[in-house]
Amino acid sequence: MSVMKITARRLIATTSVAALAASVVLVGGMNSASAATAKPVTGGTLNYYTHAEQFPNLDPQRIYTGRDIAFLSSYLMRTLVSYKPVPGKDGATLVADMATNTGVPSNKAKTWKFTLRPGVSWEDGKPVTCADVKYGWSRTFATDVYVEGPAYPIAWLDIPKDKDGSSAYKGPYKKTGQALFDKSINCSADNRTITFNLARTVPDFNYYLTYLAGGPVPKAKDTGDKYDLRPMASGPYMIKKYAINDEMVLVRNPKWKKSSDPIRTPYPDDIVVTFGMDEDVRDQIDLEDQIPNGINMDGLQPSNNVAFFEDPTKKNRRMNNYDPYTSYLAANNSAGHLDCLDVRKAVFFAFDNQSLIDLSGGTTYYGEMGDNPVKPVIGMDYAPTKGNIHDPNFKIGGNPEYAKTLLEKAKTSCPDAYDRATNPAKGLKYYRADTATNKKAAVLVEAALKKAGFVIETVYKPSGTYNANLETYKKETDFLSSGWGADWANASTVIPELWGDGCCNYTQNQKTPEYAPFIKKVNLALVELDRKKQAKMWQELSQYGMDQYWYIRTVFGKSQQTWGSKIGGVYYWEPQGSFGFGQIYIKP
Amino acid sequence: MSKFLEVTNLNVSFPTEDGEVRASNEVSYSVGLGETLAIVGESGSGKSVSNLAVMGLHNPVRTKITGSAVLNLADGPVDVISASADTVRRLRGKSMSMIFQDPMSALHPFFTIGDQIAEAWHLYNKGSKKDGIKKATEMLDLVGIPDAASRAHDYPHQFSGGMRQRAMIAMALVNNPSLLIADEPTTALDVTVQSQILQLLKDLQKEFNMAIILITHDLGVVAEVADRICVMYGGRIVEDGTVDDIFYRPEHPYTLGLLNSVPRITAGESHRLRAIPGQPPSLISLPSGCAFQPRCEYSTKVSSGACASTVPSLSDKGSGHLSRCHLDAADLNNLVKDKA
Amino acid sequence: MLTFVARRLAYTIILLAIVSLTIFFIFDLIPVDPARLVCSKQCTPSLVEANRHRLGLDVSVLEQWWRFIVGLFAGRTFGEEGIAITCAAPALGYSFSRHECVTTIVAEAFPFTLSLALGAFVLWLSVGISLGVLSARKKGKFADRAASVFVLVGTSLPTFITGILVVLFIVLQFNLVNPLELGNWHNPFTEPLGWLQTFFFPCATLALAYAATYTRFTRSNVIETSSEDFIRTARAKGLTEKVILRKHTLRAALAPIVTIAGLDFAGLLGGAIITEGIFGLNGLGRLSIKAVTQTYDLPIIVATTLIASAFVLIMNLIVDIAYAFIDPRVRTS
Amino acid sequence: MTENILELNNLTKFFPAKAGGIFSRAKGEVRAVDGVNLTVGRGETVGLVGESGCGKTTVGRTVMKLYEPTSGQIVFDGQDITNLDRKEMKPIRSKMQMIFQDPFSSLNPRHTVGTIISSSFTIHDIEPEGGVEHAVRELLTLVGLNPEHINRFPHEFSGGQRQRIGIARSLALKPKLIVADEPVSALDVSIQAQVVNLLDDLQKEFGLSYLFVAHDLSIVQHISDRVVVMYLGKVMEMAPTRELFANPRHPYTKALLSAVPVADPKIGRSRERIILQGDLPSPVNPPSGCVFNTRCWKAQDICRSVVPETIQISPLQTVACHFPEV
Repeated sequence: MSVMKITARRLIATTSVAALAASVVLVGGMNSASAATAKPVTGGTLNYYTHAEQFPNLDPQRIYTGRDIAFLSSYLMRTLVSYKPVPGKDGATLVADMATNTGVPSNKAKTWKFTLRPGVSWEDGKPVTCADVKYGWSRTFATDVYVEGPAYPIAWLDIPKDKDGSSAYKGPYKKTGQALFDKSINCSADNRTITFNLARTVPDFNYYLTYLAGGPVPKAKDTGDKYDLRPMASGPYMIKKYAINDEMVLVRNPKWKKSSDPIRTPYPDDIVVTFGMDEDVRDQIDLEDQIPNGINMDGLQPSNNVAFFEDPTKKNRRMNNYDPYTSYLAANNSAGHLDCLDVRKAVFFAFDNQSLIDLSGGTTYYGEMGDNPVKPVIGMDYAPTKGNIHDPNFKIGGNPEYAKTLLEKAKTSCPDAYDRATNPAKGLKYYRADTATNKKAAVLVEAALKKAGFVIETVYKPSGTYNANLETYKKETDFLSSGWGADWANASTVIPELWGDGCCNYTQNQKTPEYAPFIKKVNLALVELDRKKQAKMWQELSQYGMDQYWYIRTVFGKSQQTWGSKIGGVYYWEPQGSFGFGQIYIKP
Repeated sequence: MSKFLEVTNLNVSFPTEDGEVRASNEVSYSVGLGETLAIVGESGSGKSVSNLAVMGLHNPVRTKITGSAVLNLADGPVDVISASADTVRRLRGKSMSMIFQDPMSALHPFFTIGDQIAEAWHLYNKGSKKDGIKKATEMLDLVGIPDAASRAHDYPHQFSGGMRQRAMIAMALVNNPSLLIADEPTTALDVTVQSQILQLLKDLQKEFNMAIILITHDLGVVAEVADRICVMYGGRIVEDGTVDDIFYRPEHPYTLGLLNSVPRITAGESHRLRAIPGQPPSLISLPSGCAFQPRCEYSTKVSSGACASTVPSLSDKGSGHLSRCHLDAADLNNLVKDKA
Repeated sequence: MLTFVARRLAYTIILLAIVSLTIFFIFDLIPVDPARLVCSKQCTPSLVEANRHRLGLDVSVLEQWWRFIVGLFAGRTFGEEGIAITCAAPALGYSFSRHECVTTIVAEAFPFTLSLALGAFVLWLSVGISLGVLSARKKGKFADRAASVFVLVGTSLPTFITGILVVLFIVLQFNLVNPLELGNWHNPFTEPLGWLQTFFFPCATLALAYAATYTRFTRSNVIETSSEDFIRTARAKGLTEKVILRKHTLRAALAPIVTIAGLDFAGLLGGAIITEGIFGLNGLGRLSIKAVTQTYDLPIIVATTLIASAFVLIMNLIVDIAYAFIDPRVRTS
Repeated sequence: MTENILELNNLTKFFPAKAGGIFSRAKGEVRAVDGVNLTVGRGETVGLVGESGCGKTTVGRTVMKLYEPTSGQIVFDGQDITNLDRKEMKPIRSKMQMIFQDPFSSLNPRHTVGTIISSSFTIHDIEPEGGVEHAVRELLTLVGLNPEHINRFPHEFSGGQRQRIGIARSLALKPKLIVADEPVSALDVSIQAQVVNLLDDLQKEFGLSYLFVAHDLSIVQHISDRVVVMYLGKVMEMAPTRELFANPRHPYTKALLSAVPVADPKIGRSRERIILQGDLPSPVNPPSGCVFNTRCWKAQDICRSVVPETIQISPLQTVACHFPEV
């Protein structure tokens, strides 16, 4: 029995999940585990426990979430390239894993070449080959079987598209267009060198290879849908038992050789993940240190945060960091909705952000007001924007007077939108999932907006199906709240997705006159090989969208982790927004 | 010579939230072997209560019982009011039995008729299960149930109303008791069946030389089977006499009223019924004095308002005919004649 | 009697068919597109369509239902071309989020639910009935008052509160059960102690509320039956109070309990959502609630809903037959 | 204006006898009323007697159209009402009222006496002279109740008083016919007489006609002008009260009368009694020929095979028997 927490973070987790890299923004003065200073020791059983009943997926081509990539790549599955398993800024550095280097681009980064290390093998002793990598990539194209993972290969590989926009290659099971695919990835004669031929310049191609989806799968062992239950291991551990709703047991993989793996050192003898723990029980275990050799994979329920994080005796068993996610409130910029900058701005200044953040746990645990869809943790692509929260008229508790003057302006600049926003017979609509927290938040939002002269109605939609219906809701509501995290340390995985023609543009900005110049610049930025220049372009594009108030507000979120007293070696792995699992050991 | 059952000054009351229900007040009666005593009264007159007390069937916690009820058994008299609960239990079914108004609800719906009769027999007799069923069949045969051997395996709902009452009688008589208390035994039955049952009771009484106490509201039934009659009103016996005493020489205005209010099937011309005005009293708040006084047309004839203040005593005007009225029997007779 | 059973059986089967069809229509009406739910960042129309096909949602509801019914008897194959998955009869569908035939998933969950339901059932019946009889016999006395306190507590404390209290105090505070082993399956025949460790507290928690209701029910039934004419008859026969209670009163007073106990038990066989959730028992209740709230796993939802209604309908049949054995009035009329 | 307020011609009411379950077909039918001919004259009281299960209550209810007749004809006040639907019956209902046996269950315990009685007016949209409340008070006075008790609830009254309330309700619309279904059998003896007298008085005052359904022969004898004796759904005998009681022609009537206990010990002791053997046969499967043949002491072979004709013995007396008493 559990009451599902629909926090902003949960919404993010269900819409998109990602990893990022680059600069470190540790929360000043907050508790964060220090990197392993003591010497790690080998042995013991490491316990993880979670409320979830299973890993969302184990099949590499179906995994998209940072925590799962971090967990599985630390223990089970190796990738060609990996993030450096260290705390802090260095964690975002790419290091060679199964490959001998982090990739060699050529032809304006349209061709990328990797070579496999000798001695890299599967748990059955067979070597990992280029064909395995190629086969792994081919599985992403079987969109009738696998839908969960990232789809960059479909966009990037040099394979023609069908009329409906899908790839002409339909995956290794249907084999339609197999020849086209075979041309896009080439293997050398010794089956160890792999060459990717791309349709366009992808400067950050090798970051994608940190994804398990970019990793190998041995064709002989592919069980289709069932591969998700028992993927082949190439890392230091392998699956002994995986029972959904019960537990997963990992034991040492005898075929794994330290000599072929520069970045992993297995410490525990075995690893047990217990699924389906009641949330209250789970939190109680943490609070009382019931399982000293255990780690809470989920984080505490917000109501238990204070008890844990403000108790000095628990300071070695917790950390609190900015996570990779930005939550946002998208305005519906289409005609007949918020198609008026003054009105959108008025909403922004009217918002009582202080109360909303306090409601969700305050700045300590929930997050701080953001000024950008791109989060500072992403590194060079972030720069503070002008205006919005930096505007002198911005007050965190809301500035209804200023909002009123903006509305007054709108009366002449866009009378239609003004009328919709203020006419008691019309009014703005805010679709929200029907949850207790949202209802409390809605009261604050409505009160703040009414103070500024808006007419607003919150429309509650069934929470279980809210996300499934976003595509419909985005056309009807005036505001839509959701969240996003970068896939890696490049705003190419943020700005096109949220404001351009990517998956999750809820701003309805495509028909506005401001959109055409914007998307033109986005497409240029995507293929810009000069990373510094590219970063500048992303910064400008962020500023551009924020100036349009496509997003009315953004919040930079935080996340907390807790663990038992016998756990050592914990750190926050920035690019994955998660534990650096591979370095965790049991204290003697 | 003492009679088989002698009830003396029996008081039964139930304390309730609304007050004490005085259901039986100084009730005395007796019945001998081979004799039928009818206790007549309307609902709420207390006619069943004293007999349930004799049987020891009142809830001991919620009932206050005083007085005595002596059974003159072969091995000596027993006062069932003062005897231990277990002693009285051992007399039930063996020395005294009871049958009830609604034989459907009085029989357990889940057990066969045969089992229920055999269960009563086994209580006081040693024998196998088979013997019990054999005895039950015998009894069913005795009370006139055709094909008794197979009907013994039937359940109560498979019997008709009359047969159920016959089965109840069979069960009550299986241990050959000396006293049978029949509480409205035919009220729920059709007239043709009623006459069968009454005849059966008469026949069995002759055969077993039983004392029968018949509790009923139906004066017709009483007239046909009773030897003696006690008329009850408001928890008290108001008149006690032989059948002829009560029907032809009533000495209490209530008895008189009751007789007059019954339409008689033999009466030639239809005349207006002489109804008793008013309602029977509540046993919680009996009127002071004579309980019948508010409804009695003769109460004004008694000087000094004694009817409203003093409970008349149950007095014997000779020949064992008792009446509880301030008016003298002769005076009452004159008043009735005057009225006619 | 035999024709009665045959007729009721036919009736039950037809009802099940109607119920299952209704379930399919209801889930068709719910404004959720499961095909859309599972795709993450890139929900292109072609992807959604492919997904609909994979989930078998691209045909009419009637066709979906018919495939389901056929699958129940003949087994079913999901997916195609090289990666087809076959579920043997009785196939209840295939869960793409659990990568398993629903029948297998259900078969894994059922022992938990059965253990919980059966354990709780035995506990609550024995406690409820004996307390009920005791308090009816001692009406108004201390035992009755104590029992009424129990009834009050049992009926007013929701299972999610007692359950959490039990878990937090008995399991965590006193370490009677290792929290990581909470909800582990143990075969009751080969590892009775392990089974007890897993199921005793959940059964007790679940039984508490039911036992309270049954105490109250038994008490009022015994009191009511005690005032029945046939009990007076039994007393008039000269039977001892003990025999009257055991044979005459209880037989009649407990008969109606068979009906409600059967249906309560059947209800639990569909899954005790709250208790299973708190104690981490992977039974049918937890399976369905997760399928509904977290994964929107339609095949599992359909299967568990159907199983729950099948249990109720079948138990209804069993109760009716059992009642005919208990109450001759039903049997012979 | 016809002579009779009510005429039943060959009235039949069968109920399906079901075995339960939705797939079971009707096993047979309960022949509750089987070809009953009966008239009630204006201002007349016709007693309908018989043992339980003889169909007398069903006749009463079918007359009221509470049951739809299976066949036959019901003529009320010169109008054939057999096939009238609910709507068409509404104006008829105000002229035809029913009094029930159980004064406890036939009054809504949540309504005051005033509401219960005035419902007759509201249902038929009738505004009585002087207003509803005035009319209700008059009715209460009429049936011998205190009009001040108009706002009391049924449970505040005794059984006899409740029956009076039921009578007041049925009188509200000045009906022509009252079907009284065992109106006094739930009451104590001394109260029975009060209610019977009230019914007598009302008949005289308003010229009412009664169809008086009862099992208690002495009450029926007292109140009725004519008596109809039923057995297993059929009319056995019909005669003026005095004729019937003095000289019953049907063996069943004779047995029935002799079974009634007489509240007079001397007569009781002296009279000859006929005690019928056995029980009433099942109406689902009634005996062939004369339905009474299984319990009749005069039964011959013909009785078991041929249904007896209804013979007109005198202008007012009919009997359905092969061997009527003389």
